[in-house]
Amino acid sequence: MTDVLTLFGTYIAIIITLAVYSYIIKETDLFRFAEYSFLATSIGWAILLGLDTINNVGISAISKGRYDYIIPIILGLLLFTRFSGKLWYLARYPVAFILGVGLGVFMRGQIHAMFLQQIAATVITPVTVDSLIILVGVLSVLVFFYFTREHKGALGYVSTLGRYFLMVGFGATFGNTVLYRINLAVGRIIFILRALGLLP
Amino acid sequence: MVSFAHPLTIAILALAFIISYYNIRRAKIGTLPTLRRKIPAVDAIEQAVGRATELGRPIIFTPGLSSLETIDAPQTLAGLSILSYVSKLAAKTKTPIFVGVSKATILPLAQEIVKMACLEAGVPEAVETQHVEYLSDQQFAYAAGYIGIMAREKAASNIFTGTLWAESLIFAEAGHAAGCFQIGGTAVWTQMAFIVPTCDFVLLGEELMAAGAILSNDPEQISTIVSHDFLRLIAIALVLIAFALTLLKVPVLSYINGG
Amino acid sequence: MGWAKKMGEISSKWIYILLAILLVIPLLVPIPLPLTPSHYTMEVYETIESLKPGDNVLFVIDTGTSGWPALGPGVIALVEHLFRKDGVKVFFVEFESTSPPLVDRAVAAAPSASKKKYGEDWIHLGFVAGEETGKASFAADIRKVISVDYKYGKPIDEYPIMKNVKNMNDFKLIVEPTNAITWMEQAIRQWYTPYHVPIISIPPFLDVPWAENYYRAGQLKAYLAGTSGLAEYEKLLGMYGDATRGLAVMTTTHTYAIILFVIGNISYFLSRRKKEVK
Amino acid sequence: MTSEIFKRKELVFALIAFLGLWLFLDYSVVEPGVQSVTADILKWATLLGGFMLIYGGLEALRYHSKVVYKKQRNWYWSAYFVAIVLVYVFSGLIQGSKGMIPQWLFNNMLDPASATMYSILAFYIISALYRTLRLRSIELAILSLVTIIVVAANDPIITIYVPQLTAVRDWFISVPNVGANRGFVIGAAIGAIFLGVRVFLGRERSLVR
Repeated sequence: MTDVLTLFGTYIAIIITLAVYSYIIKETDLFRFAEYSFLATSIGWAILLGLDTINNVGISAISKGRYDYIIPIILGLLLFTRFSGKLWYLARYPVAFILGVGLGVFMRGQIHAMFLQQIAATVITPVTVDSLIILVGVLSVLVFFYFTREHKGALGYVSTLGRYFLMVGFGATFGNTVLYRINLAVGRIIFILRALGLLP
Repeated sequence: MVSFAHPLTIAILALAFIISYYNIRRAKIGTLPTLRRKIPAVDAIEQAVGRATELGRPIIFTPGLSSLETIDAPQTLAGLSILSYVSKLAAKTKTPIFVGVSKATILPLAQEIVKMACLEAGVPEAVETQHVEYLSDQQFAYAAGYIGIMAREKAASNIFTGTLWAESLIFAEAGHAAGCFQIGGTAVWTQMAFIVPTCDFVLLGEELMAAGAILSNDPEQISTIVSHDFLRLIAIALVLIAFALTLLKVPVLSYINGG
Repeated sequence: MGWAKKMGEISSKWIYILLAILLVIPLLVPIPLPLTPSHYTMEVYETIESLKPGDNVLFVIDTGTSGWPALGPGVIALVEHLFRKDGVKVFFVEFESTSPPLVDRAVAAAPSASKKKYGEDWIHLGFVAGEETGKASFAADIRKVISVDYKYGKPIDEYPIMKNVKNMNDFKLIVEPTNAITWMEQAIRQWYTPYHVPIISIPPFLDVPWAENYYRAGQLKAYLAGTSGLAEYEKLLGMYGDATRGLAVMTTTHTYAIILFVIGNISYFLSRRKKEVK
Repeated sequence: MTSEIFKRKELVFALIAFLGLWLFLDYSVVEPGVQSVTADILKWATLLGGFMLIYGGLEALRYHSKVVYKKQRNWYWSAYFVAIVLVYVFSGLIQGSKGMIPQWLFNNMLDPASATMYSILAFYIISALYRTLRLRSIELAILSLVTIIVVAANDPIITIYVPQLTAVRDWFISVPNVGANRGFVIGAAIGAIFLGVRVFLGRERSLVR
């Protein structure tokens, strides 16, 4: 029984892969089948992961005697008051908890890693022509995003230089995106050829 | 090696609180400096609406993929401020607009903005010509829906400003192929690389939030941009100080790395 | 003289059909290509090569199913290399929701996995919700967010590998292949910056320019760059994986892209000059 | 009356500010007592992350069920959506998330769809490169030429005959690009810092519905 199911599964996988590619020609019902299959399974999988998380992180703590973990479970259940008409505002508290903790963790990282370390890293010794170009790039891009003063005269030149540095960054990204998207397509074509037995 | 990482991190946060509070108070008493740096894409919006009116074809707009309950909120907020401005301009000449929204949570907000904009423009009945539609939470279904409307309604101008990810390439390419007058805007680095060559005018990174602030002329949003500029000047100063210290052989990075 | 304009407006249909052909042919007719490992690849190789018995490595697969077609071969190569190192213990954990099943896929494809014993040489801890908060929580105290392993659902303390492994300080190296730079930034903010554990990564190729910034700043120890990076790593390990198989496709498709670029610009300049002449 | 207090947004922002600042200060105050409390707060947030996953799923289920109930446009696809989600969740509950049916759905529907979704952009990016990368202005010339240098350097055949190309690509990526990217990252960090500060001050009203 199982190998019929896996065979059927492989064909469904090939159909969905080709259905997604049909999007390029025209958005058809074939694409909608792949799109809604994707949407539904990703939601189904997310719900199962959510349940696993509550079980592994919450329930297991309570079973080990940590009864204070009943509080986050209640807080989590409050999230579903969004579906009720009267008590909808209670859902704000679990969202606030996630947001507050998330912002605290995110911001301490942003200040230390993305603000201080990135500034300090702009001037690594030894000072070479390249590191000077990086320094000029960082300064001119920072000036480019400065809004309180009109960009005229010297400020205008530095800002334009910043815009040219950005263009190099965008070019590097565009070129590497060509490489990445093509590789994603290659990976899927290898899957199809292998499923059809044309590749080992 | 003693580390100044943690005291500096707290100092920067405290500084940000002071700057933010100072500028919010200045916004209240009206002594806030205006954002004088010119943003070409902001002036181009009028051109985009004018072109659609001239050709008698609709404008198509989207505030991006994200909603307001995430870290991407500033981009979505800026996108909605730009929607309000576009809607007001279009209402004056009853030019039709099609607004595609990706998150159900901001659908009511977008509908509200359009209604208010038509009222403020003094043409309340223009609301009939401005359609706001929820496309899909899923990125590519949202993209398919959006370019579907663009083709069906033969849009003359395409404005897509807000959080954009891989689907922006599909908007930009479809709009460019359809000959639309395009204004794209996002703070997502990888997508800026695609809107620059495909759009007539672009809002890059912070320009998107600044445009949102200018167009909404909401003192709160403008005070935010002014606060950003304060810390940006401090960042420039810190870079120069770090550079000077490095020339004097002070290992700046190891002080910041926290031992 | 309309051909100059027409040259710049070939309809997308033909461009797509030719691209599809150029994508498939090199896979069926493999073209061997010379490969010289770049310094990026060698740094990743030497970092793993320098691991000693007893070192704990945290392997965080954040590629998701959407990044697997391009990054999968690299993940398999890194898993294979780690499994070749005796005494090195590998801990798999995921923060991206569709990644957990990819661990078994990678381990199954790594030949040296047969020499390794689950629960002693490697363990699959599974998914941690909360994204960046999950990463901070995991680093502070593993047992706060992981109670059972993903593979068998048994309490993790029943596995000998988990003895005296409590938090991020117990790890020597983090390997994080990812399909979005945001996941790598979270690792830098929550793991490298506070705990100074070095990170090596396979960034999605479109974010190589970002990874280079963090690499230059020392926040990222080393990373594999692009198809050639993955193919070079397979060659170093003597493997003929999908990255090497796919390298030939880069030849046809990228040459095609350059030709299109040249045609497009010739057409642009010719039709622009024609406008001035008129 | 008490329900009035809980309705006020100020209480919500106070909770956000307290938690945010606690997590922020914990980072620098290395106190065992503080550390273990923080580890619990972090764990509670991770646990709530699980509830968030479920809530997002139920929100989608509600939306599509409404579409089916009202027979709106494409209602039969929404019916298909609801059916697949229910099959996935209930089979997962019975057989465990690694049971036969959930694995089948993951391997044969979720994986192929998501793994293929981004690869269709290979076609769009090639036609975008052909149609839009024109040397129309200095800016577009810089962007286009750097793009083509990277594409050429990623092309194994070309690097056989022009080996220096990889060095040229690596220079563009590791010097001017790093300068631009670092300036952008520092700018983005500034934006993030003030977003957090405004939320803590309760000025970012839109963030809490």
